[in-house]
Amino acid sequence: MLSGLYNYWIAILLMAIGFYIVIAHNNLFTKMIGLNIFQTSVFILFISMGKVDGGTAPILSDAYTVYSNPLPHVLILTAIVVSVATTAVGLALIVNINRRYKTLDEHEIEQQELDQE
Amino acid sequence: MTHHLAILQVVLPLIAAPICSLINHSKACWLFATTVAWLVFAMSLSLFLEVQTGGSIRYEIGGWQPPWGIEYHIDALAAFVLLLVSAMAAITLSAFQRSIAIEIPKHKQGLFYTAFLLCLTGLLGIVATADAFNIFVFLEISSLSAYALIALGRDRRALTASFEYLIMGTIGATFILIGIGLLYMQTGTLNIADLQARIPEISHLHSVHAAFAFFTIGIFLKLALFPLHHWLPGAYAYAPSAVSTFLAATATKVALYLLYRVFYTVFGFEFSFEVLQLHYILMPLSILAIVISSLNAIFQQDVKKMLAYSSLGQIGYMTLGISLLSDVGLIASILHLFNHAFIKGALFMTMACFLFRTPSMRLDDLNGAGRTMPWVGMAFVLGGLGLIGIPLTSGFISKWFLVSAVIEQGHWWLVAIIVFSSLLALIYVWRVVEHLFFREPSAALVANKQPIGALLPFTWIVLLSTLYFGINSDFPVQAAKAAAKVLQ
Amino acid sequence: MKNNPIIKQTSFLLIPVILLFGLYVQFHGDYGPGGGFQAGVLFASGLILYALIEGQAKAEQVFSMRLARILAASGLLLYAGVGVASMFLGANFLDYNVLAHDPLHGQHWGIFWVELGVGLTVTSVMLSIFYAFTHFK
Amino acid sequence: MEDFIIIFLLSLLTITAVAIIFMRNMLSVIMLGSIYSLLSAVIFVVLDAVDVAFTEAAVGAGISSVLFLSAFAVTGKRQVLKQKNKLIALITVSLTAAALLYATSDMPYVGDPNSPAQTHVASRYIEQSGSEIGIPNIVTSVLASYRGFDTLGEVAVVFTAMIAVLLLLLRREEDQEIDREK
Repeated sequence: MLSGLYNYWIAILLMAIGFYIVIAHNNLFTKMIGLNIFQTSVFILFISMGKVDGGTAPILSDAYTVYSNPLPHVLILTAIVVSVATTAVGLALIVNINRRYKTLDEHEIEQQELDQE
Repeated sequence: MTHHLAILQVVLPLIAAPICSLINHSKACWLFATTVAWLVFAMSLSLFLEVQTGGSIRYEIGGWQPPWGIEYHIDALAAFVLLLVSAMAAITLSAFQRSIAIEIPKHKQGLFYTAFLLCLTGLLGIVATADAFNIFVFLEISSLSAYALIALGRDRRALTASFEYLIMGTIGATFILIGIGLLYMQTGTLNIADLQARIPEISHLHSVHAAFAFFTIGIFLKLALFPLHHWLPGAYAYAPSAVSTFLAATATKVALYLLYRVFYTVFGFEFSFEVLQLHYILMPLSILAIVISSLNAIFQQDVKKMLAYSSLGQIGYMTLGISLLSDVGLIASILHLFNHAFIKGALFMTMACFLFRTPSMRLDDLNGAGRTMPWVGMAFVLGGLGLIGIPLTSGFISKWFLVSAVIEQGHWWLVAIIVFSSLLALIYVWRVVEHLFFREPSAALVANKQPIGALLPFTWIVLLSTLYFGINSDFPVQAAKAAAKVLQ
Repeated sequence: MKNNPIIKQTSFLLIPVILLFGLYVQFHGDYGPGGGFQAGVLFASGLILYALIEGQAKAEQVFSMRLARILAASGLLLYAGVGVASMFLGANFLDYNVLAHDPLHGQHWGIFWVELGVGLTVTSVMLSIFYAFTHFK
Repeated sequence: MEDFIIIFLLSLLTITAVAIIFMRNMLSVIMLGSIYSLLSAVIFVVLDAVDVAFTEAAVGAGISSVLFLSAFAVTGKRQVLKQKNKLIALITVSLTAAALLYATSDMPYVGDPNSPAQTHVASRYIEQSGSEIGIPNIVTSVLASYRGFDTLGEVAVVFTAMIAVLLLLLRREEDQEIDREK
């Protein structure tokens, strides 16, 4: 075993990348994709903590005795649904913003709002 | 049957929402949603009374005992916040029918009431549940519906404000999710009582400290505490009037409830304030929130935005109460949560009244509006006095508690800051009053006789209740004391 | 895309398979991976594929926006209804034990109806969100 | 062997994520996002989370991509991708990552059968669900029964998403006036 924490380190790295895209990118569309990466990396964190060495998928059968932890799986199923729901609402907002501002660039939107005031 | 009330008050609006979307007729949906909201209010009132006399109520959903199943737990604090949220929902829905009919396109009104009911469900669910992950789920129900409700504002800036809220809100919720994950990793449980029992043994672990940090930042984001407040002013200012009123009175209050729960119940006072010394962060942030937001409020041209900035300052008062680490401070915080919800609700309601006849909420458009609409103008003045904290208003009572808590700790300089920010509040309220009463109304405004309908009497009901609680403060003070006791 | 015969023919072979697989996943969730949510997404993708190939208008003849809204609401009502039913049978909300003569059967029934509710809502919500985006031009 | 598969897949995932940062073409960003989801689904399979993998593949790579593409079709193809706030972003992100790295210092190892997560609440689901619920898939038992209320909330979230999207995207004549003004 290389290290028992490798999964967590990568999950943290991915989380950082997703979070970076959300903050640094100027395009609202890309921000949503960054948000998705950010959330997916949290899912990897959860699923990794449910893994049991030598275990199998938590579906009862006579052939196995060791199962991985089903609880994180259940939580992440819900979290995936929440994440796709957020994506749908975010995209609906983006489509509307594009209609009223004719741009999806955060900077240009701010400029237009300053002009409006 | 009374035993089921704990779950019913969340499930009722949850069931009502899809029915409302099927009705999809604006008037019928309004009647339906309003009836449901009043029923929910009746339920939370009887829950509140039951908790006052018989102690807290636990309800095992699905019949599975905790920590294996999800549990609802209504204690004095939860019952108090549930009462506040359901009361504001019932009042908002009853009062705003005409305002919604004007501000929202007709074909969307049925869906509007559906989203409103879902938002109510989410807020109530967060308060009632005793399961960490369940909080996350209901947080998302309330947030997703709130994003849509805010985006319905006429101004296009409502859309960008809502999008910013969506990004910040999702980051906040994901941070909370990370916190839940770290705690689960080290304790193996999601039930709040079980977490509370297990955290003291493992409080030295780095992961528990990190979990605490993620919870704190996630909740600060949802609470819009300085410096994570950027999403709030736009969201409240450009949302439809009914939405600003309801969210200003409830959403940040529920986030504050979450703060109490996490700091006091899950991690415990000792861990939060003695091991991690959270108050060294919380107090400066609160003071900055109070001073900077009040200063910001003075320079706003849009009155709704001004009220939103003022809300940020008031949130500062509530967190300041927590950071004093005393019983009186905590009571002051809970009391201000309650009193401010009503005062801010009433003020946003007066803005909605003005909006029936004025073209916008900009100061110049409100010139003389207090003269042409004297009852509304009077209501604003009284609400403004409550905001400043003049004696005989409920705002005074909670500030009084806060100041006594501060003096008890010997922080005289803090008294100076509270007085200073009250003076700032006086200035920003006065600016509006000056425009309302001492400027000539435009001809269009004088000629405009658009009827306001039920909104005005309801504004006064909310306002008079704040005055009543200012003179006879027994009810909120006793309830806040009982709630604070739960947290100790 | 509509005029490419290869894509069209392949899709027509695929769509029934996807829908059947969706049904399998819906009702086999007790024994293998899957359940209402996955089934709903699969079912919705089958219908979305149909809409992409045959055009929005034709897809809406099969599964209209109105129907989607009604089914989405009914799925949620079905789920909550199971909870209310167990309440009327004298147990706590969502306690399936009382739904049949013995607890195990009750759990079976409860999970069956609840998963059906999830499947209904997810299919129709995914579809109506897709419709809403394509209508918005 | 399993370790190497995971390390390989996680590295691929990292490469995909890094590529998204520097990509200039929106369509490629969306496609890479979809690949990212698919790769995570494979990782979930290796980590025994078959239900999650199924969902991630269907939702992340399927539905999400369809939504992104339909929104992309509506908003138009010309989009400039730039980065600003690089410094603020780097500081915030580093702080977050540092907090988590700090947390890893005493985390139980991945796969440890004696960690609290495995031994407390979850063990009852594995040992008792067969006799209490009577169906083989433990994830379904927990999802629909033990934590059935979470799933009701999840369905409500999905329903809320539909209501929100309809509220935002439904258009009638009165709404289209705004377009003519601009």
